[in-house]
Amino acid sequence: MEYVALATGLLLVLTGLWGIASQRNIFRIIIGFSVFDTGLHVVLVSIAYLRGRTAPILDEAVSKGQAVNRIVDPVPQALVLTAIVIGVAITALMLTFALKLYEKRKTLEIESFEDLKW
Amino acid sequence: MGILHIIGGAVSILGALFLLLASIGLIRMPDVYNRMQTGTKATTFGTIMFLGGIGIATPSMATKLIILVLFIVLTNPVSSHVLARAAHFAGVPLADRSVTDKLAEHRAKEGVQ
Amino acid sequence: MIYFWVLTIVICAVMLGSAIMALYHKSLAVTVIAAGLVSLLASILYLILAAPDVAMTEAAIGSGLSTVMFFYVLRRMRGGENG
Amino acid sequence: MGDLLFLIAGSIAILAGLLGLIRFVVGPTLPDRVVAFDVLTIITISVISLIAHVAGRIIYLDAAIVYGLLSFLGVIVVARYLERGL
Amino acid sequence: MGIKNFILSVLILFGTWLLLGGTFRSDVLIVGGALAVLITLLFVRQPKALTTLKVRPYALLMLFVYFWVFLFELLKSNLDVALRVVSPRLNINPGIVMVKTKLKSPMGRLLLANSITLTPGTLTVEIQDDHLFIHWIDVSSTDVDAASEKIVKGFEKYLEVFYG
Amino acid sequence: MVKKIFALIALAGIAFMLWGLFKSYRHQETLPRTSRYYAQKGPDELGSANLVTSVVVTYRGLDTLGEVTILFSVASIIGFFLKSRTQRELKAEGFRETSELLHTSTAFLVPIIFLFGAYVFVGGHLSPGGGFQGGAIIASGTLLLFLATPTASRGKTIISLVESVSGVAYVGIGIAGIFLAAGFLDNRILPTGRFGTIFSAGAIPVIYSLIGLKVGAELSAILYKLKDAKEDE
Repeated sequence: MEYVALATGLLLVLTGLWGIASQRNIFRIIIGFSVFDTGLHVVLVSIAYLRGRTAPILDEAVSKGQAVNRIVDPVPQALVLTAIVIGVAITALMLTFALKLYEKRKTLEIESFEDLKW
Repeated sequence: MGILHIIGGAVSILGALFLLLASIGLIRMPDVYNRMQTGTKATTFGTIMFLGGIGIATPSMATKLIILVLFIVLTNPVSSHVLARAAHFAGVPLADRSVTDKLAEHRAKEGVQ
Repeated sequence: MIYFWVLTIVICAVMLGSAIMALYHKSLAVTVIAAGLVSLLASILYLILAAPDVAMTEAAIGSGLSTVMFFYVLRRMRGGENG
Repeated sequence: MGDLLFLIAGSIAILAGLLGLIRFVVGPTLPDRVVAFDVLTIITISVISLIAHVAGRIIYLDAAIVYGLLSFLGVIVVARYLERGL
Repeated sequence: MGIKNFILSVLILFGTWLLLGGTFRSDVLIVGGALAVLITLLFVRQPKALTTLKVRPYALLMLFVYFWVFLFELLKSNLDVALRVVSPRLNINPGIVMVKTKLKSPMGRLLLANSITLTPGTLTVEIQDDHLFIHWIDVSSTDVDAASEKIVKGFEKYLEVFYG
Repeated sequence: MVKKIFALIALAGIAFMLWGLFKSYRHQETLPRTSRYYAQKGPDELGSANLVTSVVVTYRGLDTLGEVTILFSVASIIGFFLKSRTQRELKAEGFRETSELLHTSTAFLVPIIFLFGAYVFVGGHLSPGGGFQGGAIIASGTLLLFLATPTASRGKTIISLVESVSGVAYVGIGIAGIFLAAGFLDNRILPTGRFGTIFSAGAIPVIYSLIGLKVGAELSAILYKLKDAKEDE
């Protein structure tokens, strides 16, 4: 199961990167970035998974004493938790820049931004 | 475990069948409005039965399932109403076999709004 | 746990498909919704991988916030591409 | 026995989701796709509850409640975009 | 916002909190009560969605009856639509009709429209003043009064008891 | 075309690297050392039932502080770039009126959404959830208000007030940990309480609530800026 999820995450990373590299429209590049982001999160979460174990939250189902042998790794999950919110903030920032670029040139085609081309 | 589990499973299967019927309707219906009819509403009923079955099988989950059903029942009709209104405003046509469109007549009479 | 296996494989296949749809569909609005579908399926996958916290974050972010950010920008360039 | 029934129910739900996905892919207009997306969200809620039941953890249901309360936001966003009121 | 509204809002929020928490432990009750009051205070200038609710024993009884009527309608119409979906010829006759309602209070109209939308076969498309425009999967009459009789009356006679 | 070929070559290189990563992955049977420490000692040391929460808030508290700072700077940068339209310009835009039903249900649902967000971050140490999820849910509630009334622009002051107050209080509690307990952002400045109740785990519920308010206000501010963005000229 975790191998399938890991492979999917890596393929999503590749898909997102391919989108970023090959698309012409800045809006689509941002969507590619969000796919790439989701892929990275899936990779991290699937690395945290241990076979046959359950979520790292103690309640009636998992008691304190048996926690070490019953739960999955909490650290990557904590990293992903913050990474998702950061990802949304970064997406908002990129969208703001896209909005400013659109107002300047009335287009988002990346070919038309050639000021720094050499 | 035991008899409650089996009853819950049977109710859940009924609910899942309603979900399946809704999806079939989603594919077969001719236009957006009819798809909403089966799509968003039959699924609501199917979900209520599905969750009810799980609630019968594990009574400790019952309160959370009740609040889940309440939230779905409160929010789902609003979203489908707003979407239908927007679709009609944006000019998504009704299917050819539709009998009448009083709203378009009303709009034409009172000017676009 | 054969059921979870099947579920994982189905979800992963659909996720990859909708990621490709998110990149290559010609209407920008549809690409945003397809990206939303990727996030929806990812949240089921997180739950199968025993990470309810992450699934909840993805649900809270993906159900409204990220979609609306894209659409706030998209409404400006309505004329630019077939929207 | 009981678990088998639940697994059958879950399989039917997955099948329903795949059928809804067909409408999401072919759907001629944007509202069609949004309706299909709504159906997929609701099926997701069912599947999450089923996972919570099979795994035996009540706490998984919280994620389903988030979808139950917030999933209509996405639909309203697209609707307001369509009627130029965003 | 009057005192009645305030109490109602606090009660609704507190009930939601109890269902979410699922226990009656003291810490859950204390935090829930404090949060319910705080959030009500935050929205104290909001429009009063609940003002027109008439809290009387008879109205509460009607609310209870309405719940079961609605559930029965839901079941009936779901079976009806399910039969239409699986019938090979796709036995539908759709159209948008206009109906009238007597309800004035916003919350009553919301409940009416939501009930109409939740029962498959009918879908509220637009609401203007006292007219509702409803997409109906099986139009049996395009006349305003006849359609109102069929779609609205069943719910309205209960709703107007507790929302004028 | 040449560019596409270059992109393809670069992507093939990355794919090769990722393939190596995938091949070298072996699934583990036990927790890594750090995580084992957190799982063994965490519940008794901090009193938090949700181990992810104890990692986010206390063991890796500095990461979270940095994350909140990033959110803050993103919100400031967006505010710097986008100018807001005035009330009159918004009115002149000619938005289509929202449906009456959406108005009514907004008035009904937004308090419930806020309550649910509060539930998520207050119970962050017992059940899944916490400041980030709760903040996102609260921002979704604000978003619903924006969607129902696009022309209104009230609540700006309350958003910035909540943002600054919760940020200062968060750092203040963190510094209090240095003096009253073992270190920065230590949660044992308050009693650990009985395991499994809301008033337990020391300062974790307080810190997570502050993070929740902060994240909610921050995301709401970002949404506000994007909604009211004005074009140049």
